[in-house]
Amino acid sequence: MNTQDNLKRHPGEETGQDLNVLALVCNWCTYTAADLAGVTRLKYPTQVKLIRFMCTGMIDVRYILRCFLEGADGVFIGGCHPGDCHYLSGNLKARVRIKGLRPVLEMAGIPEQRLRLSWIGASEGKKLQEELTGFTSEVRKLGPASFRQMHLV
Amino acid sequence: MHNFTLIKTKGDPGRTVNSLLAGLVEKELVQGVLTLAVGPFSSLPMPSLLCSIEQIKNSSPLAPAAGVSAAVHAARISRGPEKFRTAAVLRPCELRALVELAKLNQARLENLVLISMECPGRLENRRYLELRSEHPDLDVDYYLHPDLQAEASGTCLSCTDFIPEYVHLGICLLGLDLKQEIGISWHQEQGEELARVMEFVSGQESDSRRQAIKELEAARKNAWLNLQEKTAQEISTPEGLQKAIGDCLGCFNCQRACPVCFCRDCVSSREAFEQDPEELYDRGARKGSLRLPTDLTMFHLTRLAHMAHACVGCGQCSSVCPSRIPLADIFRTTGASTQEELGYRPGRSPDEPVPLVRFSEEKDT
Amino acid sequence: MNQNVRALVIGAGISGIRAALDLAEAGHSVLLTEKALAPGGLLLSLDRQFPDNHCGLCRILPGDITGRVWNACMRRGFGHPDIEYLPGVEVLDIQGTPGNLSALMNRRGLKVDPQKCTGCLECLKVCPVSQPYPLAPGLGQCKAVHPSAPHKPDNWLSINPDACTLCGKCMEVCPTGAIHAAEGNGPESMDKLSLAVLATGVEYFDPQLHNHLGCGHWPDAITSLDFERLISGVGPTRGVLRRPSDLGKVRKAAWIQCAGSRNLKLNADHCSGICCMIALKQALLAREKGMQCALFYMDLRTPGRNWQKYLNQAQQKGIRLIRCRPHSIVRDPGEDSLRIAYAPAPGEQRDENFDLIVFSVGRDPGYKLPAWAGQEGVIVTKGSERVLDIAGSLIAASAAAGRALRSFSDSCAQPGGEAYVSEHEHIHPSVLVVGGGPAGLSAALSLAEQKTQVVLVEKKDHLGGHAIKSMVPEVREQVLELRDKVQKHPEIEVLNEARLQSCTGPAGRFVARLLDARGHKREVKHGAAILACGTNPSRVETEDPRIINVFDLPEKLLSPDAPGNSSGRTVFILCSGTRREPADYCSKVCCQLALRQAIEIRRLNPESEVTIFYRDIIVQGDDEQLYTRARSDGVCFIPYLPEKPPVFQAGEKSVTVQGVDPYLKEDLQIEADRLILASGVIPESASDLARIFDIQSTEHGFLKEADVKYRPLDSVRAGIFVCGSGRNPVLAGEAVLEGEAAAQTALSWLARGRRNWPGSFVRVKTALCSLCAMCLQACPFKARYPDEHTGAMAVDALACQGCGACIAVCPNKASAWAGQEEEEMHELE
Amino acid sequence: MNLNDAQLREKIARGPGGGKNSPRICLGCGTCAAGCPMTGIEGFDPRIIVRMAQTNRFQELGNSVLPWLCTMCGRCEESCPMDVRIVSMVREARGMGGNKTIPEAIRRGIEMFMAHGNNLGLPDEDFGFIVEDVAEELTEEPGFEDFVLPVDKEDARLLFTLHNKLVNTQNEDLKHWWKILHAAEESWTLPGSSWEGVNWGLFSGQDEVLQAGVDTIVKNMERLKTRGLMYPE
Repeated sequence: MNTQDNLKRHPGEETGQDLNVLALVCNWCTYTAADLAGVTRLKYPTQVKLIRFMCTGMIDVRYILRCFLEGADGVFIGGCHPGDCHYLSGNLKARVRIKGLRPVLEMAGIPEQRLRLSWIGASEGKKLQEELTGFTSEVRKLGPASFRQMHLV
Repeated sequence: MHNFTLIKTKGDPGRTVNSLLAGLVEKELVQGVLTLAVGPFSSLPMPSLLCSIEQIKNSSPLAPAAGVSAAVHAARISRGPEKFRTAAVLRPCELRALVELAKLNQARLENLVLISMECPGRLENRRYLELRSEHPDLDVDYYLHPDLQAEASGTCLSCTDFIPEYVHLGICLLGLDLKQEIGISWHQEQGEELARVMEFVSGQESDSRRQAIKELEAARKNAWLNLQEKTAQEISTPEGLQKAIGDCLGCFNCQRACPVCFCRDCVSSREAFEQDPEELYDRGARKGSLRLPTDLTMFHLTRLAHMAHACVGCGQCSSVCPSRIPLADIFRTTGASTQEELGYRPGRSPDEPVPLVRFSEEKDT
Repeated sequence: MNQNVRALVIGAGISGIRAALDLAEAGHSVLLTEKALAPGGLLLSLDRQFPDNHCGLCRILPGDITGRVWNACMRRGFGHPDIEYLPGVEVLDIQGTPGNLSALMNRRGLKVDPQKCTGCLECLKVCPVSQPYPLAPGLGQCKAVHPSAPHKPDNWLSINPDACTLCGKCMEVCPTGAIHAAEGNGPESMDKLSLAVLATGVEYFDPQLHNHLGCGHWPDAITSLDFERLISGVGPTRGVLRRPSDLGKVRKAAWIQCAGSRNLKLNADHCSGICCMIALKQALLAREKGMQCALFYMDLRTPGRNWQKYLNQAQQKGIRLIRCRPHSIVRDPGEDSLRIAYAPAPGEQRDENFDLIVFSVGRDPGYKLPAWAGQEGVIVTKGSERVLDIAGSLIAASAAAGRALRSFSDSCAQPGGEAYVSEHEHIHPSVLVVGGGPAGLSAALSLAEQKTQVVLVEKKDHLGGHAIKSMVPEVREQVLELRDKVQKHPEIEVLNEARLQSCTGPAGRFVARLLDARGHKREVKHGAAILACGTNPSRVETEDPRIINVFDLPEKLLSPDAPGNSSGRTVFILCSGTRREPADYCSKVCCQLALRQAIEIRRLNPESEVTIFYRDIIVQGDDEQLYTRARSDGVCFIPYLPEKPPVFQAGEKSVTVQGVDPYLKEDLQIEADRLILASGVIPESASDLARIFDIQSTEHGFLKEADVKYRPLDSVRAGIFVCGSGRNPVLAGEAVLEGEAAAQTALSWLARGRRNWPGSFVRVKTALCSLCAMCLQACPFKARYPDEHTGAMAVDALACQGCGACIAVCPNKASAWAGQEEEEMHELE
Repeated sequence: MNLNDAQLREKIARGPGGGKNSPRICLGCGTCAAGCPMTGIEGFDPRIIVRMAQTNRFQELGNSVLPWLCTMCGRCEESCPMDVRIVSMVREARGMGGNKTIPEAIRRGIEMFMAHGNNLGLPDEDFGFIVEDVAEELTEEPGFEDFVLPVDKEDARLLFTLHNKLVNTQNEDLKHWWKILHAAEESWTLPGSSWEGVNWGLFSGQDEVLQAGVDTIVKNMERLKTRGLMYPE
């Protein structure tokens, strides 16, 4: 939950990473899927940094904005499938919030492809791999985000 | 529209409205009136709570000015006990803001008689004063001379929501000879009740009125589309937005003037000024320099993220910005997308739930 | 905690885990044994479960998880401070008396210590054994040492004692010495156990052993359990549906229901209950992947409030439902798919090829409980007697935990009593039970017998509900006995003819206001409430005495001298008011009732003719025998399609019923002397209760639980529990079980709250709060409420589960994490 | 309801298996129909047979052609999960129809059998000629020069009854049998009369015919004191 720290620990310049992708994932489903991906030795791009939340429903839109303003090239949000939420409806709340946030990102000049919301169940290690890989390559196509170097107001 | 009646004006539509408002108090339907009035020491008509018949009769309900949004004050007044019932005369945008505030427990609509008018737009404060020095009868002349209306704020000139929607009594000004008459429409149960007590007789609306509304709608729509396009082109790029807000002082005027921003203490204002020097240095070192006050992009985007769905397009943010940042253009353009995305129209009805806590159980939407 | 009570729970599937949690949360120490290494049982194999086709296994964990329970997906492990988990242990025998049982246990073979294992998998390379992978039999081979469960990390390895040759090669090669013989290898006795709960679950039918339709011979004909592995993302094909024989693409799949059940030749006169739903789910999952799916069935058994909709969904998604039992499966030379021979309609014989055939297997007809299950002090969960769905298993497990504790407190003096004395002044120690039917009675009695004060509120002037008029003598007796006990119990206050008006206050400190029988106002303070309202028969609109509601029949017509009884013809029409809009649910009780009545009518008058028009006969478990009995007693069954129901007209001499005999393809006209309509039940008082207690109700007005699978008896409001037919139509026996389970769930909750008053997750900065109430709307657990004293939105610490939804929605962070500043979340040091 | 119906109903209720295997217990699942070689031919379906039996329309079933479409192969019974004895039911239904529904060939065969002891109505004398003729032919073949046809030989181990087609048109097949018996040095005998081994009472559902057929064989066995029976079906 410490976005800047994550960026500092793995700044693109130092590690030779071309991209910074932050994945904000829920503890119960997507994080478990990531764990499972590890167990089954599925690889996903090293540019992705997972940040664990208890629930996607607790992801304040400001965290997403903060990620972008601090130079993230892509923000991936992974939660439980509708109906699976440990807290019943957190994922649905995340969904409507992100829907409402998209025009704001557009106004800020952040292409909508840089933010992806995905449902990944606890058993879907494979889907996590596919989603993160797909998302990273899509973000790579867009190139590094302008905010990374920009002196922001 | 069926619930519509015409009232003779004897040359001054403003006075006609004043009499109507006074009537509400006289008939004890309300205890006071919230409307624009020029006080003994002010030059601008400002929202005022008027309790005496005399003061009400001297108020300026139709003055084409809005120094501040009256919505916030209507909201505040309405939060009292039931014995204080107030007739609030609001512009359509203010009315929408009030409905939004009511949804968030900031206003109690049951304590208000909602009165609004067909709004040709408001003048910026300075322009209002300038024009009034030329036109002493500006509050009446404004409605008679289209060239005066063309002086309205940019936001108003591209506003397509100039007819009040959720309202009890509507003051109809378009397509009428205001020297002769104004129209009154009534809506909702409360409106019906008022019409009954005030003994309004339902009558027909003229074609000329419909025509005038149509024309204004078309002109406004056109202006609005142009504005949206311009904003999208010029602002919604990483550099564009930075340029647009580049001169932001961090005064938070926009947030304070915003009628739908309801927080007691904005999270952004806390954030921008609560950083220790070490952290400022740390951040400065990363990119070589740090613009102060910091985090103003975060502030504006936060405000967009929090309030775009509720933006009623009043334009106060732009009006109060000392750096002339086109905040209203940014907000309205973003708001239009957000509102469409969420299927939400702010101020349409107090029964329409706030979208950010309303979610669909559907699997894929 | 009461250290004297030491409970043994056998089997760490969800039943065992639920029972263990209930016992532990009530303050007892628990030993949980499991034959395998990983806890989770069958659920380890089922990635996705009906009716939402997703998981949610994590939701059986208690709400206030911080620090006490592993807050992770249970597939990764399970930990609770009061539960000692003993993997790889088989219980062979239990002897002794309640309060002093001893269990003979067997720890066999070699063990891999997950603490020492690094997951290098060198042992797999040297193991000489090859065995079918236990989690996907028929779908692949593995070594004797193998991953313990699909979701486990590599350092969780199991060694199958039946396959292991004890050659010791793995021990030699292991770099960290993680492999060693099981501690106390061999049988070992564990003594001084207070009680035991048997929760091992049933054994499933193996069609291969019976050469059922060539299962075992054809690699592409698999069981439904295998299919779960085949479609699992962590299965042998990583979730891509492929034919096991040649890994070819699966385009078309068929499900064959009732493999090993509803078959007299296999001595299987039972229904396994949930296979229909499992098959529908599997077909839906396959359909999502683009497969064409067909399901061969006889009756689609989708009882209750929710499942009919699931069936509708399956039909809408294009799953073919074929009403017949296939005769054979063959593979033609040169073909790579299997051919099923079936006859969907009279005179119509078809052959159709499928790439994959799934046998829906249920309880093995030869399955028996171990002999020691009858030992006094050993409580058997219902889920170990018959196949139950997730919710059913959990309900049965909680009920078993409750029964165990009650049986124990009977035989020993006040052992568990201390745990239930209020230690926290804020929580009121009593429970309000609403509804005096079987569910409410059993809930009240269970609570009272565990030293908890109960106020039982009943709308009518008597207790027992509809069940006291049941035509099943055992049910009648059971309910009457419950009623007597409840009425005599000193801990229970019964308020008949009471009208509930409101219930306010935060969890644990509720205040209910009601009018008693004399119309006097009454306030009842309670810590928790159990809503156990039932249902009422929906009305049959007719003046004609010959047209009778199935629920009225026992009284009206079963006595031998009742009018019309001696005459010839009775016709039943089942589902006459339900399983279609607007009442698109199954009332569950009608089929059973109609079968009993039909049998009774035939018994009273062997000359009479009884005809039952039905859509699907929905009886489960051993109740299948009622259906078999009715048929063999000469009741004539005629299936009808919902779009073409039988019609009737009351004439002077008889009620004419017109329908179609699908076997003979003939129009039927029956001049009936009486017509019995099963028009279903409606939850008349449930939506009122839902409003009073501020919980949700369904579109049909049933009480809605927090989670239909994993928290079936919780409501979304902490401290408010739901059970009985008002939640979901149940038979009387099931209602009793639900009542017991609800009581136990409530007791666990109360005990947890008292023992461990949680620090709140969320802090409210009163000065910042604008009272916009978005937090109230965002909170899924109704843990936010306006506090009259502070003038801000407060947090109900007992109800809050720490999801952060209110914080995310609060624009200026007046709601904040208790231990963290908002600024820290953004880390702007 | 006439008495006959009531008796019938009782009979059906009990079912050929004595209650447990009654058609009433049928689930209508259609496994039988899916395996039946006749399903769909002239509208045939075992479910119809069972349904008519269930619904007290046994007489109607007997009067119809349906029971005669069945080949009585038994695949239905073999696969029936409710263990309904469908074949036995078909036989009973055939019997219910009386002479009206029995196919001409079978009806005539039965008449012949009842009159002459075999389905062809072949006089014993003619039978003697035919078999002696074939036996003589056989002795002309190498290795069977010593073959003697045993007819009405007492105390043989096997009584050898015949399918009438072997006597009628397929005489050659007799030789094949006899060769085997000869090579095996079996002790056997043909009956000189009542040699018919095909019991069409089994198919027609007429118990009295079935009984008569069995009786003739039993009498022959008693008369000739044979210990075993070779039966062509």
